[in-house]
This record gives sequence, C-alpha cells and structure tokens, in this order.
Amino acid sequence: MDNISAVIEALIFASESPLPLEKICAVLDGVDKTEVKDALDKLIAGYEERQSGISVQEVAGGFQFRTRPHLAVWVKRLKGTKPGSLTPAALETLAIVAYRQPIVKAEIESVRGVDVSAPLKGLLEKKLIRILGRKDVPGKPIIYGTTKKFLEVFNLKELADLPTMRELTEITEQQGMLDLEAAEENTGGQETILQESIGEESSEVISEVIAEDDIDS
Amino acid sequence: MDNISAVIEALIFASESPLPLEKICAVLDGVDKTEVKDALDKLIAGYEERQSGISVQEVAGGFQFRTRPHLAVWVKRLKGTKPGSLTPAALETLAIVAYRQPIVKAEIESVRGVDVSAPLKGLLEKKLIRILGRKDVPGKPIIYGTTKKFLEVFNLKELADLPTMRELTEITEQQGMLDLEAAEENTGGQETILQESIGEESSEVISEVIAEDDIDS
Amino acid sequence: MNEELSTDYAIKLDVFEGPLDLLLYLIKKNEIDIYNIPVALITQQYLDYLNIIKSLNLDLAGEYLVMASTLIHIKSRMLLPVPEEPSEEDMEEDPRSELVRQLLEYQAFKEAAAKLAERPLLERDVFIRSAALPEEMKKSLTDDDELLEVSIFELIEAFHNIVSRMDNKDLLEIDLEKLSLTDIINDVMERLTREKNLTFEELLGERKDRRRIVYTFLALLELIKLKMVKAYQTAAFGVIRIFPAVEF
Repeated sequence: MDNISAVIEALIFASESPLPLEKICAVLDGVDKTEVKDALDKLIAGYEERQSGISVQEVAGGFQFRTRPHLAVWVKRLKGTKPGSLTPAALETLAIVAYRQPIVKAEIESVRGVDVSAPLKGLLEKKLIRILGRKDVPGKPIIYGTTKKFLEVFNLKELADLPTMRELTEITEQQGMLDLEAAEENTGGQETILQESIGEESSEVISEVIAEDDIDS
Repeated sequence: MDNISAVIEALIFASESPLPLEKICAVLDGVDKTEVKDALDKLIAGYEERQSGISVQEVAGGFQFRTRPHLAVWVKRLKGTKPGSLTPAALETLAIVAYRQPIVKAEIESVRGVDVSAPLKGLLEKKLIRILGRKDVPGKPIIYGTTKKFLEVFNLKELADLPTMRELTEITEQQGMLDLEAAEENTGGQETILQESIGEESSEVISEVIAEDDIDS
Repeated sequence: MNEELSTDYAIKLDVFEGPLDLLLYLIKKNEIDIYNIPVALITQQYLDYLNIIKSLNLDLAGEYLVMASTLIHIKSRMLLPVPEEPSEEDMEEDPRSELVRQLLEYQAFKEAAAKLAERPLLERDVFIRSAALPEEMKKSLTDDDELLEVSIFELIEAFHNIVSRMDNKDLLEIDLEKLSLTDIINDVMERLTREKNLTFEELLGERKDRRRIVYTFLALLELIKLKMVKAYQTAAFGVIRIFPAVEF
C-alpha cells in the first residue's frame, strides 16, 4: 500500500471542496480511522514545519489546501484583485444571521434598525446565506441561515468556530454602577444644550459647512 | 521579503493554468531570474524528496501542481466531490413546475415560450420532477409534479415552504424604487407620525426643526 | 451646535449604516456614556444630521425619521416631572432603556461583523486551487449519482425572471394555500400510482385532523377538475373509490 500521508495529500488536493475526514476514511477503506487521523496530522504538521506557501486547513467540516494569508499580496499580483467584497451593510446582516440563525427578516431588521432587503439579496446571491424554510407563526415568514460556503469563505471549521460575541449582560454588569453617578451630573446640563443648539444659528452653520463642502469637492 | 520558494509555491497553487516562469518573475518583480529559477528548483526537489502525494510538474509551458500518477486509483475513488448545478433552462422549467404543478408540458411551454423537452428530460433524470399521471383530455398529456428529492435538494419540509410571489418580489426587487417610494411616503407622513407619538411640548420643537428644514432645502 | 461637529457630519454623510449606527457615532463622538444618554443633546445632533442630508437632497431612509420621532418621544417623557413619591413602576422604567438595549445589541453585532471581516477571507487573504483537474480524473469524480447544489433563491429568481418577462402577471400569482394543496395532490397521485385505486378513507390514512381532511377533499376536487382522477361510487352513499383518470 502507498504511503497513507501521500494518498491523503493527493485526495485533499484533488477534492473540489473541503474534504471531510469520513470521506478520506471511506476512500482508504480498511485503514483504521486513528491511523488515517495520524497520517493527516503528520501531513498538516509537515506543511507547517516547512513554512511552505500552502497549508492544509480545516474548514467547513473538511480539509483543504489554502495559500497562507501573509502571501495574499503576491497571489493578488498574479490574479488581479477582485472587487465585490462585502459592504458593511452586508457584513452586519451576515453577522446577525450567523449568530442568531435560524432568523427571519424582521428580527434582523429590529437589530440593524434598517430595511435589510438589499443586503439579504446580496448575501443570497453570494450563497453566504440560504432560505431554511418558514416559521410557523402568522404570516409564515421565511427563515434564513448561513451556508457551507459561508464557512469556507470565512475560514471557519464549523459554526461553533465563530468568534465569541460580546455578551450584552456582561457589559451591563460592568457599567451599571458608574451610570447612576453620571446620570445625576448630566441631567443638569440638558436644558442649556438644548437651547443653545436649536436657534437659527445652528442651521446657518450647517448651510455654511455645506457650502464649503461644495466648493471643496 | 517572504521566502521566495513559499511565494512561488502559493502562486503555482493558486494559478488557474500552468504558470510560466516568466509570469512568476513578473510577479516577483526585482528578484533576479536565476534566483527565481533556483527557488523553483528547490521547491520541486522538496516535493520529490518527500515523496508527497502531489508534485510540481512542468506542463504546457508552465508549472502546475498535480497528484502523482500512481495515486490516481485513490483519487478516482473519491466520488462526487463537486455538486452539479442546473442550467438556466432547467432551473426555469423547474421553477414553473414547482409553483404551477400539477402541470402539463404545453402549459410550461406557454409560460417559457420555448420547447421544454430537453430540460424536462434532464429534470426527470435528476429525479427533481416526476410524472404524476395523465390528463383525461385529448392527447392524454402527461402531468408533471415535483419529487421528494426536490424537497430534499431545496431543503424544504413541504411545498408550502416555497417562498410566494410577494415574498420573492420583496427579496429580488431592486431596492432603488422601493426606497424612493418609502422616502416620499415618509416625507408626507412626518407631521402625522410626530404628532401622534409625541407630547405637545416636544412637537413644537419638531415643528421648528422641520420648518427650518423646509427653508434650508 | 459647533462647527467642528457639522464639518464632521458632512464628511461622514454616507457612512452610516442606519439610525442606530448614527446614534452610536454621536455617542462616541460626544464621549457619552451609553447607559446615560443625554437625550436632548443627542436628539438635537441627530436632527441636525438629518437636516444636512435633506439639504443635500440625499435620499433619507424612512427609518431615520422613525428614530427621530422615537428620540423626541423619549425626550418628552424625560421632561415630565417625577412624582414626589415614585411608585415601583416609575422606578424601573427609564424611558431610554429600550433604546439603550437596542444600541448595545447593535453595537455587539457591529463588533462581531468587524471580527468576521478580520478573518482570513477566501479570495482576499487565502486562495484555493483554481486549476481544473486533468480530464481523466474529472470524469471519475462526477459520474457519481450526481449531487445537486441549487438554492431556493436561485429557483425563486428563475421564476421571478419568467414573471417579469410576462405581461399577465396575475397568471403567476402564488399563494400558500395553493402550495399546501399541491403537497396533498402530489401525495394522492403518488399513492394512486402505487395502489391503482383508493377510497377517500384510505387516502386520509392515519392523519385525520381537520385540516388534512379538508385539504384532501379539496385536492380531490382539483384533481377531478383537472381530469387527472375519476371517482366512482357503487351505490348511493356507498364507498367512493378514486382511480387515476388514465392508466399508465
């Protein structure tokens, strides 16, 4: 039998998508799973030790060769840079879907405070999110979730691999005490600020600024 | 500068077609050609020495990673790694069947405006649609409907989970038009919204702001 | 309002992702504690910003106006005199609390989005093999029982394209009721193909809830109308048997 590490190397390379360990085992029928895992680990370690330009990464539930991030500048010189990266709106929408899925549009909108039709469409087109089904509530809204491609694009092993999100309760506890003091100080100042800023003056200032801006541009 | 061998490794790996030496030199602008050649030779030799599963081969005037020929038997065991896709014609036909079933061929053709024999055959082969029966009218036309596999592929519990026309307009419509309408509606509605939701005191403030606003614009 | 602030708005006009984003910006800008927002100040700056947008004739999403009214509403509630002896309810309800909660939540997701964007992204930071495999390899890779990767979204888009090409859009109106009915129709036809003929009772099977009965009955009516099935009865009030209209 051939060297197992070499076989695995060829398989991972040839696979069009991240290759799950189970699939490697299925191909290497008869080889013990721990043996396969050892050979895989050895393969991965080899690429790390050599500090080669490519490495075996675990993404989306499988293994895949990828170029190393710090070499991106060179690869881009070769391939040319592609635009079409995600807009902040799309990225925010994606983050909400990723952490809160399964989720309906109205829930995303209540977090972002704006209509999300456009970013949702963009994410669906890019196949980063997908329609999971319908929620069994009045109106039967569509439920969204992330795709396998989302994991591939963001270099995630699985959804549990998402960076931990700051917990809201945590923040609340930290700051709760400070606020009470600050609250008292601030109440006094409100009235004044309000009167200062509402008068005609301010709109003049704005018009000025806008005028300046026009000239500049 | 990064290790030249590693850069070359990443470039050859990421390239869509066999990568000529000249192109590598062009990317590594400023590095001496003999130095590039040396690094490339070192890279190739490294893969040979390790007896790895892949190697850098010179093909069609360039360099490319390939799995080693003697491992082909393993690679061929790796089945169906790349999911297929549907042609636009098949997708449209499938969409019509999905939403209009039970449906006969003539009806699909009247919607698509072209002959649908080929896409229908393809969809039947892929087991996404099936023959539900025949209609008891002259010619006894075949009636088509979707299959269980259709539901599986599209991750649906039942057909009623398919998005409706209204929803799909919501998702796919260009945002531009909707925004304009919304903006107009809102401008007209401002006064009302504000008066409804706000006590008298502050609505004065708002009226002021809005009044200023109108003058400005 | 000071000049520096307005200059700043003018520069940042297009970068806000919505009213919450703008509010977070104002809070940061004024070095305000998010848990104790001076509503009057923030409301004023917020309205100033809307002013600029309007005077520049830029599109203003409706959400910004809704937030304006929310802010003013909160402000007016905060101006109300506090009762001499505050009851329990008054104590626990700060008019700002819901807004604060929203802001914190939005902020957390904004951070999460930024963290996501920092990851080594495919086609930006890392690249996979894009060369095709040699033909002889490819063949064996795909002659498997083909896996399909199509999303409903693509299906919807395809349908949407057809609809937009057609003049008579009513033809293609879809409703959920119809789709639910179709589920049953498919089920009925599948079983008729297998069993050749069935009674209404048998069609219902185990699932005899009200909805199921009604839908099965409607499905049968539809199928009879479409001339896909025939219903026979041996005697008045006898058992009704359903047959495919045409054997195949």
